[in-house]
Amino acid sequence: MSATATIYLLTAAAVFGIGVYGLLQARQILRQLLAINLMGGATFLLLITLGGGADGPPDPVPQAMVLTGIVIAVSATAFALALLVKLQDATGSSDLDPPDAE
Amino acid sequence: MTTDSATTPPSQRIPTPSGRARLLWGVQCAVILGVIWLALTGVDALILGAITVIAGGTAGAWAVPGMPYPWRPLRLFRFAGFFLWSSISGGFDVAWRALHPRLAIDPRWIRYRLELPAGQPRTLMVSILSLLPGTLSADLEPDNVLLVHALMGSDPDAVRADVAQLEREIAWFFSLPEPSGDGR
Amino acid sequence: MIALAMDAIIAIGLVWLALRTVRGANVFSAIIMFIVFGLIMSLAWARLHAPDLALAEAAIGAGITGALLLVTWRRLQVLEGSVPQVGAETRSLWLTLPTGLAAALLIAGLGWVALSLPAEPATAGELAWQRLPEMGVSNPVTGVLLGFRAYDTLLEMGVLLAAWLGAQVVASEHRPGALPGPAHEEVPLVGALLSLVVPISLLVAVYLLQAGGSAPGGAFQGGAVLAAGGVLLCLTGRLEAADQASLIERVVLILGLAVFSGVGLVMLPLGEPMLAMPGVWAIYLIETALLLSIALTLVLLFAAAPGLRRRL
Amino acid sequence: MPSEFLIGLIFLPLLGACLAVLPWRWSIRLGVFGGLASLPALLAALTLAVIRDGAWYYTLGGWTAPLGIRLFVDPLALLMLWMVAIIGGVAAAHAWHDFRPGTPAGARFWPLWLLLTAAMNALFLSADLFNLYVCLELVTLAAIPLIAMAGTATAIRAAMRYLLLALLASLVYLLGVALLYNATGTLDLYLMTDGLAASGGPATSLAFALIAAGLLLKGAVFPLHVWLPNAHASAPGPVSAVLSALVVKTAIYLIYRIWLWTLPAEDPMQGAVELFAVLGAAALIYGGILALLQERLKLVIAYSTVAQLGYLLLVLPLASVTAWQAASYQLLSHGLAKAAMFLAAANILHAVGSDRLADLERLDQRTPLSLFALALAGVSIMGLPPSGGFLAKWLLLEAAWREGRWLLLAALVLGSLLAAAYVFRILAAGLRREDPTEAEDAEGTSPIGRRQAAYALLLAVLALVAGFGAAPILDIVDAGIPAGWSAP
Amino acid sequence: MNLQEVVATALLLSGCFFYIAGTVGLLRFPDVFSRLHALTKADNLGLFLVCGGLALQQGSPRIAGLLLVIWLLGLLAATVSCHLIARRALQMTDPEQRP
Amino acid sequence: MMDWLLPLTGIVLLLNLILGMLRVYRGPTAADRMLAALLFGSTTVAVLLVFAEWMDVPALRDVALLFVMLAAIISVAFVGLPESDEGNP
Amino acid sequence: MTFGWQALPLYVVLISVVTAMLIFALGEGRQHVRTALNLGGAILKLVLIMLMLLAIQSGASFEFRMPLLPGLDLVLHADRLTMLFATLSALLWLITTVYAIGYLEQSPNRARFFGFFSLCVAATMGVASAGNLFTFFIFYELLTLATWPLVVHRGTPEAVAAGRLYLAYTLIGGVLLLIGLIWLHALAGGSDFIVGGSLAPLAAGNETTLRAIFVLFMLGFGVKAALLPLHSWLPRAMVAPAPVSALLHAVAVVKAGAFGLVRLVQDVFGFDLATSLGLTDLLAGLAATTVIYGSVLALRQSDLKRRLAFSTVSQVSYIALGVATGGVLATIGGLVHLVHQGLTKITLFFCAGNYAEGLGVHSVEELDGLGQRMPVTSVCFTLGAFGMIGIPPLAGFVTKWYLGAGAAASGAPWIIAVLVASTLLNAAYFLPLVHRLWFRPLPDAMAKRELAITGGRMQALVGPTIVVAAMALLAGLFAGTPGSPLFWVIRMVGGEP
Repeated sequence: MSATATIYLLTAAAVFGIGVYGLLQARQILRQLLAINLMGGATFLLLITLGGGADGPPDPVPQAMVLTGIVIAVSATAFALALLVKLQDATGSSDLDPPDAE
Repeated sequence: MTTDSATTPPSQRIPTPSGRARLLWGVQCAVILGVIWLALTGVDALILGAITVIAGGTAGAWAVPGMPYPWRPLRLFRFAGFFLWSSISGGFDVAWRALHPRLAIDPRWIRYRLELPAGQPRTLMVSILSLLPGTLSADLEPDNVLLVHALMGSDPDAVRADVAQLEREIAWFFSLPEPSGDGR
Repeated sequence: MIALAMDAIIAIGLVWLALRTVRGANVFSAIIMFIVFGLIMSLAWARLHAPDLALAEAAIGAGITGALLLVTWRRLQVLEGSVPQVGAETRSLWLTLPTGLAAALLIAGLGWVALSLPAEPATAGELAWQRLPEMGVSNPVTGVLLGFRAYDTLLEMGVLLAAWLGAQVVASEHRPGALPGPAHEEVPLVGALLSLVVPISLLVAVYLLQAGGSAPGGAFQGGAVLAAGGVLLCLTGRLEAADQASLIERVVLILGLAVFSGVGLVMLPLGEPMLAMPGVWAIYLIETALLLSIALTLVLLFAAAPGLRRRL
Repeated sequence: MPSEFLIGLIFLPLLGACLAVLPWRWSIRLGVFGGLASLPALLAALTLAVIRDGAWYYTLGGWTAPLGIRLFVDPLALLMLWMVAIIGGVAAAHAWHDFRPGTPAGARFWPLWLLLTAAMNALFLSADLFNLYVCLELVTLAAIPLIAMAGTATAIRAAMRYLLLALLASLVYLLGVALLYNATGTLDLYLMTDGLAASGGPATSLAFALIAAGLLLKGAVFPLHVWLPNAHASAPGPVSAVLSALVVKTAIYLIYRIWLWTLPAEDPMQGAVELFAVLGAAALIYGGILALLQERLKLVIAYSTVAQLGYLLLVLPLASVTAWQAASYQLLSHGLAKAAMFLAAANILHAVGSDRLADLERLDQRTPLSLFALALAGVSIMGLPPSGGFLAKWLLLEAAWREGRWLLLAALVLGSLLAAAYVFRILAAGLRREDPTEAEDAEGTSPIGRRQAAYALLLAVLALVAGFGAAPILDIVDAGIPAGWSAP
Repeated sequence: MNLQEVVATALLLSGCFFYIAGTVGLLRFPDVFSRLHALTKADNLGLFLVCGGLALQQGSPRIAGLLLVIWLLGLLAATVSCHLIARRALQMTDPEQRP
Repeated sequence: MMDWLLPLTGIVLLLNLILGMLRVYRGPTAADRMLAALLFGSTTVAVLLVFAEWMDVPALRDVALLFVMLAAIISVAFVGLPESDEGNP
Repeated sequence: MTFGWQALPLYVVLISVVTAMLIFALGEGRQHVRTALNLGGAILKLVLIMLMLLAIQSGASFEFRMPLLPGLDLVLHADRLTMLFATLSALLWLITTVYAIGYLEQSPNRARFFGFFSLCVAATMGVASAGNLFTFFIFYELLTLATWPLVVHRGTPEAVAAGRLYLAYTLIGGVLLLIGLIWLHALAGGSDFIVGGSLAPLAAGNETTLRAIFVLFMLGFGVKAALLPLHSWLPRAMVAPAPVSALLHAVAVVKAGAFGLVRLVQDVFGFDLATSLGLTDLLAGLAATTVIYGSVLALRQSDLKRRLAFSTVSQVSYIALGVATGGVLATIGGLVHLVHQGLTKITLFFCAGNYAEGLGVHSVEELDGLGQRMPVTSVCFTLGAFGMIGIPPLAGFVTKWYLGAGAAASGAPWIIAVLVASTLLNAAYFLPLVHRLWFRPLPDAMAKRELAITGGRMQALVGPTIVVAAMALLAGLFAGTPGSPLFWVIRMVGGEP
C-alpha cells in the first residue's frame, strides 16, 4: 500500500469519526446534515483509496460507485433540506428535540 | 420582500430587453462560447460545437441582462491593454501594502457619481473598478452614485482621478460621449 | 516526497475542516467550512487520479450543495423571524464526552483496520479494464456507469425522481421562503454574470457529456453543471417556484428513467438480456436523457418546488 | 420465459411511476394498474418456474459477475415479493380513495408509491452489495415523503428523524461495502463467500459489523428503533401498513441474506448472530412493554412492530430447518397482520377523528368491521391459534426448545404474553361503553367506509388463513433453505 | 534551461508570491473591505501569472486559450463576488455607521 | 524539465490555503468567512491547474473551469441571506 | 386430506363457524333472519351429531386430517368421548340460543353476541373432536378468544376488568399448555390421542420429564376447569349476561378444561402411566381440595350468580376427581358428571337469569317468596338445586353414587369423605335458597314490582328453562335406560353396558 493511500485512508477514518461525533452531538438538524455529508465524503474517500486509486491504473468500479453515491447524497440532502424548511414552518423549530424538552 | 426592492428607485430598474438587444447579446454570447468550445475540444467535435453554441447563444439571449451597447472590435485591444495593465498594477499595489511592515493603508469611503448609462457600460465600470489599484466598488446607491472603498484614502482626489480615468476609458470603448470626470 | 507533503497538507486540511464543520461557532460558519471541505475534497480526488469525481465534486459538492445549504439557512432564518435561537447549539458535555470517545474509538478502529488491509487485486476493476473495449467508450468510469453497472445508474435515476417527488410533497402545503429576491436584478453585476454563466454552463454541460465517452466527464457532471446554471437563474429570480410542474418539466424529469429503461428493454425481444446496450449511440442517447433529467431535478430540488416559472 | 417476469417485477412499477408522474388522470391510472396489478400474475409464473427449476440468477446487460450485476431469485425472495404484491396491492386499493388520481394528493402519492414498490422488488432480487445500497436509498427516499404526506407536525418531525438516521445507516452500510470490495474484489453477494473465506481478518469483521449496524438501524432493531414508532404511527394509513409490513423487513431480509448466504460458515462474524438474538429478545420485551404503555392506537401498533421484528432476529442462532420455516412464516404473517392493523387503525382514525385509546369506546358500533379486522389481525400478532402468527411462534418455540435455548424461549413466551396484553387492551378500549343500556347508534357505516374496512379485513383474514395454508408455503420455502442450516 | 522555461518558472513563482501576498493581506488587513481589496486584486494577478506560466510550459495554443478562458471567468467571478460581498457587508453594518 | 517546479508551486499554493483557513476560523463576520471561501476557490483553481500539468491529467483543467464558473454562485447565494444576527462569531 | 363423509367432524365445527360469519356479515338489523340462522345452524348441527352418533353405534369411524406444519396435523375425529361432549354442547347450544334470543331482546350488539356465541360453540366442538393435543390446543385457545368478547359484552368497566382477569388467567394457562405441548412434541413427536395413552412406551427414563409435562398440562387445563388456585376468574366473569354464564359454566369453557383433564389422563398419559408416576394422586388431591373449597366459598356468597359460580368451581372438580380416582365406576361417575353437571347448572343459571330479568333479583336475600311470583322458574330452580345436592333420583345423585362406589372400589375412602362433606355443603348453600323461595313471605315491594318478562319473551326464557330442568330430571330418572348419558358413558368406559 502506498504512502498516499495510507494518508487518505487515515483521513477518511478521521473524517468519518468526526462526522459521527458531529451527528450525535449536534442539536440543529442542519448541522446533523452537514455531519452526515462529511461522513459521506469520508466513505467515498475510503472507497476510492481502497480501490487502489493511488497506485497502478485507477479502478473504475469504485469511481462509478462514488459518482452514484455523490448524486444520491445530493438528492437526499436536498430533500432533507426541503423537509427541514417544512419542519421549521410546521413546528417553529429546526431542532428534532426542542430545547424545552430537556 | 427584501429591502432592496423597496429602496431601489424605478430609474434603476432595467426595462424588459428588446428583441434587438436579445439578438445582439445572443450573437456576442455565441462568439464567446465558440471560442471556449474550441479551447475545450479543439477541432474534434465541430458539429456538436455548432449546435451547442447556437443553443448557448439562445440561452444567452434569454438571459440577457439589459440593453447591450455597440462597441468597436478594434478598440477592444486598447481597452484590454488598459485593463491588463491596471489589474497588474492593482495586484502589485495591494501586495506591496499587505506585505509592508506597517500596513501602508488608510481605508476611506468615497462617493462618485457615474455618468455612464445603465447596462453594459456601467456593469463594466463597477466590475473593473474593483481590479484597479486601491479602489473597490462597494455599492451603487440611488442616483447613480457609486460607493467606492479606497485603500489609500489620504488623497481622495487621486482616487477620484483613477475612477474618472476608468470611466473615460469605458465611455471611449463604447463610443459614448466623454464624461465630465467630475463625479459629483 | 514532495507529493506526500502535498497529500499530507490536503489531509490535514480535510480533517481540520471537518472538525470545524462539526464544532463551528455557528451554523453559518459550519456551512462555509463544509463548502471549503468540498473544495479540498476535489483536490484529494485529483490526487487520487479520480478526475471524474473531482468534476462531480466541483459541480455538485462545491456548487449546488453549497448554494443549497446557504439558501436553506436563509429560509430558516426568515421563517424564524426575529425569534432568537433558544438553547445551546450543541449538546451538553455529558453527551459530548462519550460521543467524542466513541468517535475516537471508531477512528482508531477504522484507521487500524485500513492500515492492516492487504493490497488485494481488484477483480471487478481489472475485468472492467479488460472488457472496456467491448463497450465502445474509452472512459472506464462511463463504461462502468452505463455498461457494466448500468442497473445502478438506472435505479439512481429513480432516487433522483423520488427526491423530487419528495420535494413536491413537502412543498405542497408550504411555499418555501422566497428565494433571494428579484431585487438582485438591479445589481448590475449579477445580471451580467447570469447572462454569461448560463450559456457557458450549457456549453460546458454539453462538453462534459461529449467528453464523457473518452475522458472524464459524463451525464452526471454535465447535468450538475447545467443545474448550476439553473440554480443561478433561481437565485437571481429569473426562475421562480411554481405550484405545479408543467408537462414539459414532467417529461424531462422522467426522461432519464424512461429512456434508460426503454433502451434496456429494447433488446429483450431479440434475446439479449435486459440492459444490454444496442450500441454506442444508445449510450449517448441515454446520457443525454440522463443529463436533462439530472439537471432539471437538481434545479427543482434546489428550489424545493414542484415546478418552475419564468419571470421577466 | 421466467426472466422476463423477473424484469417485469422491477420495471413495470418503475415505468408505472414514470407514467404516474405525467399529469393526466389516465396516465396515473395506467401507471398504477400496470405497475401493481400485474405483479401477482408475474409472480405466479415466477413461482412456478422456481418450483420447477429452483433458484436462479439473471445477469443484467450480459455482463457476468463480478463485473456486472446479477439478480437472484429463490424462495425467500419470492416470499418477500409476494408480500410486496399482496400487501402493497391491498394497501394501494385502500389508498385509492384518499389519493384519487386527478386530485393533487393523488398526483403526488402514486409515483412515490410505485417507486417504493419497484425499489422493494429490486432490493429483494438484487445480488449485489452496492446495488443494494442504491435500492435501500431508493426505498428510504420513496418512503419518507409518503410519511410526510400526512402533513402534521409530528409526521414531518418523524420523517426528518427517519431520514437522518436512514442516511446514517446507509453510509455505515456503504463503508462496510467499501471494505468488503477491497477484501474480495467483488460486490456480488454470492461470489464473495470464497474470497471472504480466503481473506478473513479484522477488515472483513469490521466490514460486517458496519453492515450489521447499518441494517439494524434501518430495520429499527432495538435499541436503534427510536425513529420507527412516530414515523409509522403518523404516516397515512396505507403507508404505515407498507412501512411496517414491508419496508423495515428489507433490512432484516438483508441481514438474513448476508449472514446466511454470504458469510462463510466458519467466519468469526457468525458469532454476531448471538448478538442479534439478544437484541431481538430485548426488542421483543421492550417493544411489548412500550406498546402496552402507549395511549394512541397507531403508536401501539408501531411499537408492536418494534417488538415483532425481534422474533425475526431471534431465529438466527437457531440454525435449523424449523427455525428457517419459523422465520419465513413470521415474515409473512406479521406482514399481513400488521398491514391489516394499520389499515384498520386508519379507518378508525378516520371515523372517530382520533386514535387515542380513551376516545375509542363503542367502536363495535361505530366501525364494527375495522374493529373486527383489528381483532383478527391481533390474533395473528399475539400468536394465538388459528393464525399464521401462531404457526410461526410454534415453529420458533420448537426450534428454541430443540436447541435448548431456554432464555430465548422465555423471551418468546414473555413477548407473546405482552403482545396479548396490548392487543386485548386495544380491543377492550374498543368494546368499552360508559352506559351499558345505551341504545344502538344511528350512525351507520358509509359504503366507502365499508370498502375501506374490507381491505383491512381481507389482509386480516389472509393472516388467519395463513394458519391453515402452511404446508404448501413451507414446501416452497424449504427449497430455499440456506446452506449452513440444512442439517437437521 | 531555455528562455521559455525561465520565464515560465518566473511566472509560476511570482504567481505563488501574489497568492501569498493576497492571503497575507487577508489576514492582516483590519476590516472586510480592505481584505476584499487584497483578495480580489492579488489573487487575480496570481491566477493570471500561474496561468501564464503553465501556458508557456505547455506550449499548446488550445490549452493556452483554455487557461485564458479560465482566468477571465475567474476574474468575472472575483469581481462579482467582491462587489456582492461588499454590498452585503455594507447592508449588515449599522445604518448609522454607513459611510 | 524542471521536476521540482510544479510540485513546489503546488505545495506553496496548498500552504497558502492552510494560511487562509485562519481567516475562516477567525471570522469575525459572515462576510469575512465568505471572503476566505473565495480565496479557497481561487487558490484551488490554481492548484488544480498545476496538478493538471504535473500529474498529466488534463481533465483537471475542466475541473478548474467548473470552479471558476461556479464560484460566483456561492456568493450570490450568500448575498441573498437575511440581515439578522449572522455576523455574530 | 379427504372431504368426504369421514370429514363430518369438520363440518360439525364449520357449521357454527359459518353461522357465526353469516351473523357477523348480517349486521345488527334483520333480527328474524338472524334468529333463523341461529336456530337453523344449531338444529343442523344437532342433526349431524345425531347421525354421527348412529353411525358410530354401527361401527363407523370419522376422521379429518390436514397437515398444518411438517409433522403436525390438524386432526378432527369422533370417538365416544367426543360424542358425549359434542352432543351435550350441541343440545345445550340450541337451548341456550333460544334462551339468549329472549334474554337479549332489545339490547345492543346482538349480532356480535350471537356471532361469538356460535364461534364459541365451534371451538367447543373442535375441542371435543380434536384428534391430537395440537388440534386440541388450537381449539382450546380459539375458545378463549371467542369467549372474551362475550365476557366483556356489556362494555362496562366491571365487564372490561372481568375480561382482563379472564384473559390473564386463560392466556397464561394457554402458555403453560403450549410449553408442555412443545416439550411433549420434542419428546414424542406429534402423536394422536390413543385410548389408554400414547406415552407409555416413552415412560422409561423420562419420568421426571413426563411429570413436569403433566403438571404443565394440568395447570393449563386447570385454568379453564377452575381448579383451585386458578379459579378466581370464574366468579368475576359473572358480570356477563346470563346466557354467557350458562355457556361458560355448562356448555363450553369450564367443560373444555375438564374435558382436557379427562383426555390428559385417559388418552395422553393413560391412567396406568399417570398413576405409576403418582400423578393421579396429585390431580385427585387438587380436585378434592377444590370441591371442598368451592363449596365453602359458595356458602359465603350473597350474590346469587356468584354462589352458583362457586358451586361450579366445586362441582366441575368432580369430573377430575372421578377420572383421577380411576377404576371403571369412578371414571363413569366423573364422565357422566360432565353431562349431569352441565344440565343441572344450566338450569340454575337460566333460572337466575329469569329472576334477574323478570324482577331484577340478584342477591340471595331477594329470593324470599318468589315461588309465588315466578312459580315455573322456581320449580325448575328447585329441581336444579336438588340435582346439585345429589338428592335421588336426580342426576347429581347418579354421579355421586358412581363416584363413591368407584372410590370404594379403588380403595380411596377419603374420597367418600370428601363426597359426603361436599354433599353436606351443597345442601347447606342450596337448601336455604329453596327455603327462601317457597317458605318465606313475599315482601311487599317485590309483590308490587312488575314482571318484566312477558309474552314471547316469556316463552323464550321460560321454555328453555323448563326443557333443561326436565332433561336434568330425566337424566337422573332414566339413568339406566339406553340413550341416557349414563348408558352412553358406561358403554364408553366398560365397552358394553
